[in-house]
Amino acid sequence: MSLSKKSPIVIEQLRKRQMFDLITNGKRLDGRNLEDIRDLEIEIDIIKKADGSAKVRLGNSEVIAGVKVETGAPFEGLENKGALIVTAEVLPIASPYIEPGPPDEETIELARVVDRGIRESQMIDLDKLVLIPGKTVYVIFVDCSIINADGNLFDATSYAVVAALLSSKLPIFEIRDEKVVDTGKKQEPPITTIPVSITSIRIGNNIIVDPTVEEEACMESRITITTNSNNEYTAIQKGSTGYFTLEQIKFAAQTARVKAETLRTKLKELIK
Amino acid sequence: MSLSKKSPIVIEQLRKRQMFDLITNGKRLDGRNLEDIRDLEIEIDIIKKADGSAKVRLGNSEVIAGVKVETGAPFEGLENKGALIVTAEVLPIASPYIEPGPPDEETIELARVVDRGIRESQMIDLDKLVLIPGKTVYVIFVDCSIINADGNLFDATSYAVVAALLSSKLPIFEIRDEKVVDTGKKQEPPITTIPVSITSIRIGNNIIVDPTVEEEACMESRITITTNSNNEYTAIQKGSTGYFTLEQIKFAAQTARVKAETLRTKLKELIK
Amino acid sequence: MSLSKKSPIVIEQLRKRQMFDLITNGKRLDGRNLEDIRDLEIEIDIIKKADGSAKVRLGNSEVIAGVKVETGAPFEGLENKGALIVTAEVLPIASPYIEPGPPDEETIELARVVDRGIRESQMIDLDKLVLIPGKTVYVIFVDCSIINADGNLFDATSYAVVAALLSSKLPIFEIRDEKVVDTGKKQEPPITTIPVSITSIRIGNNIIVDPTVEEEACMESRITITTNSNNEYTAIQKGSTGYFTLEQIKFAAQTARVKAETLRTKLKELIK
Amino acid sequence: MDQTILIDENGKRTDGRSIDDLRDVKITIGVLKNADGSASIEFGKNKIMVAVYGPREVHPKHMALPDRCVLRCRYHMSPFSTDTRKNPAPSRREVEISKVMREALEPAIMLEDYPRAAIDVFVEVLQADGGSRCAGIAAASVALADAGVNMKDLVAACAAGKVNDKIVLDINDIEDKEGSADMPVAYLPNLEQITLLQLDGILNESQFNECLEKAIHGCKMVYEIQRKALIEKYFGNDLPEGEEKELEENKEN
Amino acid sequence: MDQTILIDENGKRTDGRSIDDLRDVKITIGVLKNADGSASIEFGKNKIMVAVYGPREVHPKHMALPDRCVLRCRYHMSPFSTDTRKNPAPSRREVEISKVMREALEPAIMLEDYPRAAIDVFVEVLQADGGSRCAGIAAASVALADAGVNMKDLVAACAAGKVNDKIVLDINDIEDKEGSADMPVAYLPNLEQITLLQLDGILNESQFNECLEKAIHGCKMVYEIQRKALIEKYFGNDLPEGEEKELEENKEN
Amino acid sequence: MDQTILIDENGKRTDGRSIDDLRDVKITIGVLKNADGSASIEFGKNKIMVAVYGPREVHPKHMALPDRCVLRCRYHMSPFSTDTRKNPAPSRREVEISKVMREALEPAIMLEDYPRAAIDVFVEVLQADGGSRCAGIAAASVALADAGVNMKDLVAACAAGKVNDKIVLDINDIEDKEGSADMPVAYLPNLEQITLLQLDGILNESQFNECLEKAIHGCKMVYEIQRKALIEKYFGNDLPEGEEKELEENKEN
Repeated sequence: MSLSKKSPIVIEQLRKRQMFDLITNGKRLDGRNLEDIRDLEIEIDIIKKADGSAKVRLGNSEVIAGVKVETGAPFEGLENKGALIVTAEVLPIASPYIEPGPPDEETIELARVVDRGIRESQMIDLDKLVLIPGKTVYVIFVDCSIINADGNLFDATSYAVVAALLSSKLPIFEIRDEKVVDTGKKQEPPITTIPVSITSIRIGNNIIVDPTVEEEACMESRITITTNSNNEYTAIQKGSTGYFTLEQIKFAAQTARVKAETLRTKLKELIK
Repeated sequence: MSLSKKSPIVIEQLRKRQMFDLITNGKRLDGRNLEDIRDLEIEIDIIKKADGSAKVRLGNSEVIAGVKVETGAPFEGLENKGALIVTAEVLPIASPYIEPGPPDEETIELARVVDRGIRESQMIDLDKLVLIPGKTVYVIFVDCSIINADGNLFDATSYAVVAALLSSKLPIFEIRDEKVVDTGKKQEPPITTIPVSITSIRIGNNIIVDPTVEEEACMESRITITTNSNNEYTAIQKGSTGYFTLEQIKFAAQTARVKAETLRTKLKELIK
Repeated sequence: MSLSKKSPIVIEQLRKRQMFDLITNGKRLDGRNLEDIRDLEIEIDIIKKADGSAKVRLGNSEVIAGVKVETGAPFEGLENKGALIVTAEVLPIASPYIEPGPPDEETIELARVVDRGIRESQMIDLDKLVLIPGKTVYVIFVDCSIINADGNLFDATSYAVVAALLSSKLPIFEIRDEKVVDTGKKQEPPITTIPVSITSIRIGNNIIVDPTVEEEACMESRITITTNSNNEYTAIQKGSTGYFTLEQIKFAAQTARVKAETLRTKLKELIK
Repeated sequence: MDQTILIDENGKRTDGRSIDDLRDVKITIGVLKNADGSASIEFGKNKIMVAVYGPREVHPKHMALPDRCVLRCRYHMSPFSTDTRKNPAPSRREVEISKVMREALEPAIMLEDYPRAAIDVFVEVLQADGGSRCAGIAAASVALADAGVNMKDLVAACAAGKVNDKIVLDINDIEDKEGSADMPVAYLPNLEQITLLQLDGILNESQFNECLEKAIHGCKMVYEIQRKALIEKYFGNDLPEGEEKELEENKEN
Repeated sequence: MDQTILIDENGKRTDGRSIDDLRDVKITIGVLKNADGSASIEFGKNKIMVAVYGPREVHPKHMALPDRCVLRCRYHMSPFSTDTRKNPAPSRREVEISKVMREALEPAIMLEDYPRAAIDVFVEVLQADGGSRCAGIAAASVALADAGVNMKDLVAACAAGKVNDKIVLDINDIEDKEGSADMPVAYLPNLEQITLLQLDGILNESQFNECLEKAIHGCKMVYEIQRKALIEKYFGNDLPEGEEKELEENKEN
Repeated sequence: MDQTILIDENGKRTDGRSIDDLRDVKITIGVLKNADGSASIEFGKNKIMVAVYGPREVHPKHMALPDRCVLRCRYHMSPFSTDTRKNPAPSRREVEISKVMREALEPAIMLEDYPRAAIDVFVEVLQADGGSRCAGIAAASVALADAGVNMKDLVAACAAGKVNDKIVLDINDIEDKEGSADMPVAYLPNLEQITLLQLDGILNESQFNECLEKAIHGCKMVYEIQRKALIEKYFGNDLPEGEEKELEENKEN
């Protein structure tokens, strides 16, 4: 059951006022313009035991994603496709407000939205990851550990997943005598496009991109928009308990396409 | 661990007195005689996606049962029989006193008692639902959603299960090349008898049949008695924290046989 | 998440003082010397439905262990060995301080330490319990029910497991037509050594062996040391929130070797 | 995906609709005796029941909010509601939908009118077709009104999507599975606010705009059905057109 | 079912009993050092231990009842107690039996003597044969007496059933599996109250009456064994018949 | 076990170390922005991050202790940290390690300085090699110091073990799996107290003593690395040897 909760993060009245005044003038507490994205740092191959990995720092939000490839049964209804599973855990090291335990609805939403961003863009050609049609397929896990939380975990986690997948080397499995054998060889993942997620929030009548945790504590609504390498929209998720007008959504959508380009260029460099 | 709890339903002292006075005179708050059963309405085939379904209204208690047929391994110790599984959930829409969550002991008892009522009467000839003896059998789920709770959920749920099974059409599975194949054809379920559950409660020294939720809040003990088409007893469950005398049990048992007949006639009509 | 807790068992100040004074003089509340082990009684074959069973009484601590043998897949990484699984439940009948429920960290530690004591000593030659290498092996469950808790559950449980295994008769399974068949015959378990666990605690600067629950409530640290029939160390677990000095550990280790001998003789008698 | 022919040469979809048609929608109010407010909706083959309980006390008490009402929402599917039997335990999908559904409803409810209280919205999907979350939101909104909860607007909901490269209204089950985009939207028609928006699938910029606008158009169609159901229930179905309007307007103020 | 020969031509059952024989029953009191009251029972091949803790404080406190004691009951099987190893997690069957067991015991306990307190009854099945719930109730009742809990009566319990078309007393494991009806009953012998009654299997009317009466008769036999165990424990085993009776009667008042 | 050649004819181990060498250890302090104290450690191929939060309020309040601080500790492995993917749900192994880790840290912390408060130590294993619990304890101890928590001593930790019949320092992953004994130890170097000790595998008496002493020696080597990391962080890395010592001593008082 989902229920309305008080945010555990309390912003002082004075600071809130300051934030609102700045935003009205097109500026933010950390000096950014409304549509500016924080610095993005990407390190890859940081977990040698994984088949692909990346550590992403978006401002002070930090996420590690690790790719592990196994074989298994395909999903029901998707018998002739490899399986891709994205999970996320906001670790208790990430923030004073996180209690250890099974994932809550925020984290479940986070993992599912990041998963859909990757899946709906068809980033990985899952048709190429079948060993025995209907029975045995590649199963790609991308597990995300959020290690420092400072807002916009949707985008930070998405970039970590994309970077980990782009830089991954998949083991080559074969079927011999009806058994799965790891050949010890590696293959490039069958990448078809690079999805980029851009999250905006509404504070008052302003749309601001890539919010910090402080800004999120004051937001009325949130929207996460993913585009692919063709600049098409592939996934959207509106969140939080406020609304958007049609114009605000169109504005956020337009911003998402524009902003994604620089980030996509940065992510594309990981493949070479 | 089972523990004594206060009933969440509080009946005012005055109304309780009124109920007791009436009962002493052979009458009930809703005008019924002690052994009267509320109106029973049955609608079948209300869930097209199910292999059988029924919505039952017993007074204001309403239950929807849906039959879904799959194949799977037989139960341990019952290797050469199909499997029948009855589940129940008292949905939070059903009453202000239900919290969403995993089934509590009341609901577990409800599902198990209804299940035994069906199973012990051998309503379905499970010997006829085997595909590969010891290995693959028909698995019949009858899932019950209680959507409005006004007492005697045992009987309302049981009638819904019986009606859903009677009106069901089972898919015909076959084994081809060691695999289960759905032929797309349908078969009548192998019905052998029609079990009817009749629940009575004791208030003071009176036995009253088919209690409302108000009456249940005042009961000392409860007894659910199932009979089959031959008028034999097939399942009994005494419940609640009071006792019955031997005479009271015999009276309730006799009542159960008599009362079942009308209901069985009504249920039988569903087959044609 | 593990967290520091207050002990539910409160020892009165006066009794505590008395315990400390006695210990300083090399004596204990129940008259034992510091290194004395309480009387150990072992009954075997008390559960006829098990493949081996034992009831152990160490002072007032009582444990029943039952052996059940099945077949199944081997553990990952141990494909060519039978599987041995030790579980423990401190039953709510055992003490006023136990709440029914899933095992807490104390019980998980208990089961794992007893398990390692058996496993690391290689008491059972698991290489001999393979049916189809890498696929089907004997799976030996040793489940422990603690029925009265009066301290040193580590040793009491370990003795119960060892006694149940020593006195067990394993069913002989065979593979016929790729299926597991119970031949109905029995075999002796492939025993290689008899592990004996000896637990000591530190109170002040004194090391005392086989503590009661009262003594445990006053302990600063605990150490469980298992040796095999060759008098070698095979498993150790330091516990509780205090420390040991190097000398204290060496003393406890020496004591464990010496004390184990008598107990091992007693356990050995079960085989004949 | 999307190689199946879902729109024929006459522009007809698999269920006979044209691209701008809504499926049949039927809302019935007050279907559950025990609930403070309730509604059932049939939206294509979706069959959904919604009960509203509250405003009432919050348990446990520390979950209460000092300045507003706690809205609680559960979206749940009966095991028999889907093609393959659904496990009764709540799935991650149901957890997420419960959340976005709650967030779609909150902006319409005057939660500040009921400080320290809770309103519970239970959505039970008895039979699932494509678009069950939209159908659930529409029914929930009507059930809230039936419970007499103060609202700023009704919440209408409808999806649009892309099928065989065309933008179509109100995606059904086959179109959801075989089509190439699905965009569920919830909308407050009088306040012109979007309170739910999701997209799965690929849309270029113009398709995106067309799809979003079509979904909003669908919401307005659903809104009319919600209104009619409420008017029928509370004023009978023979009010003259004018009075009907007026009553509605009073209600909205 | 019931094609196996379970009663031979001499009227002997698989374990040598005649149709009216009880299995060997042995009750030992005070077997658990830490418990406030305890008893073990061997009932055929059933081996069951029961501990009673309380009356004691209720945790958490809001579970306490202002005018009576909370009775808590857990029926649990050790993993090694059954033919095939039982998973240690509580099964739905154990949940149901815990409930009917509690409901069978409650009418015998003077719960109103201990307002705001709790009494815990923990029933551990170490080896299971047919009829473990009845054996557990009988032992629990004795353990409650051993704990000094005020009671109106002991609760005796025994099953009867139908095997090869005959009504027999005290169904064992094979008869439970291969027979055609099993009816466990709990009974307060002095108050003549039935507090547990279940039936699995098919009985016609006269069989039903015979079975129920036979089960009650079995309860009375079990009651004598319970009484003897208590008397032996509390008064030694050499009391003259008369005094024994009298002491018991005083106890009951 | 232990038939694999893990030490070659030149006394070199699989990773090139001699039997008394520690793997490369690198500690970085203050790596997590939100934490009150934090450290990361690379210990061979182990990569572990530790955050300390607190001293802070205890939730729920009844868990607080009147006379001392509650220490809470979680050891957790990310799913990608192991050769085969680890299920995200906490395993029994993680529960046990969380406990022994807490018990290894408690003796070093002045818990009585923070009555009614809690200190949380979260240990996240991002990549696991042999000896992750020791590495985690070493990093946790430094993170506690970074959080300004009053401590009696640092907690150093290191394992020793037996490989090809030789006692070697600091068992790595292969040696753990193929070797014949592993003994992790935690040690307060200034107080000379052992706060964690486990053994898996077979050691005779003299091997046991050698192994234990070697592990303690390893702890002292780890302690120097912990100290250096703290000094570098808090005093820069150009302090003269004497002052360094002195500062440390003051800190310990």
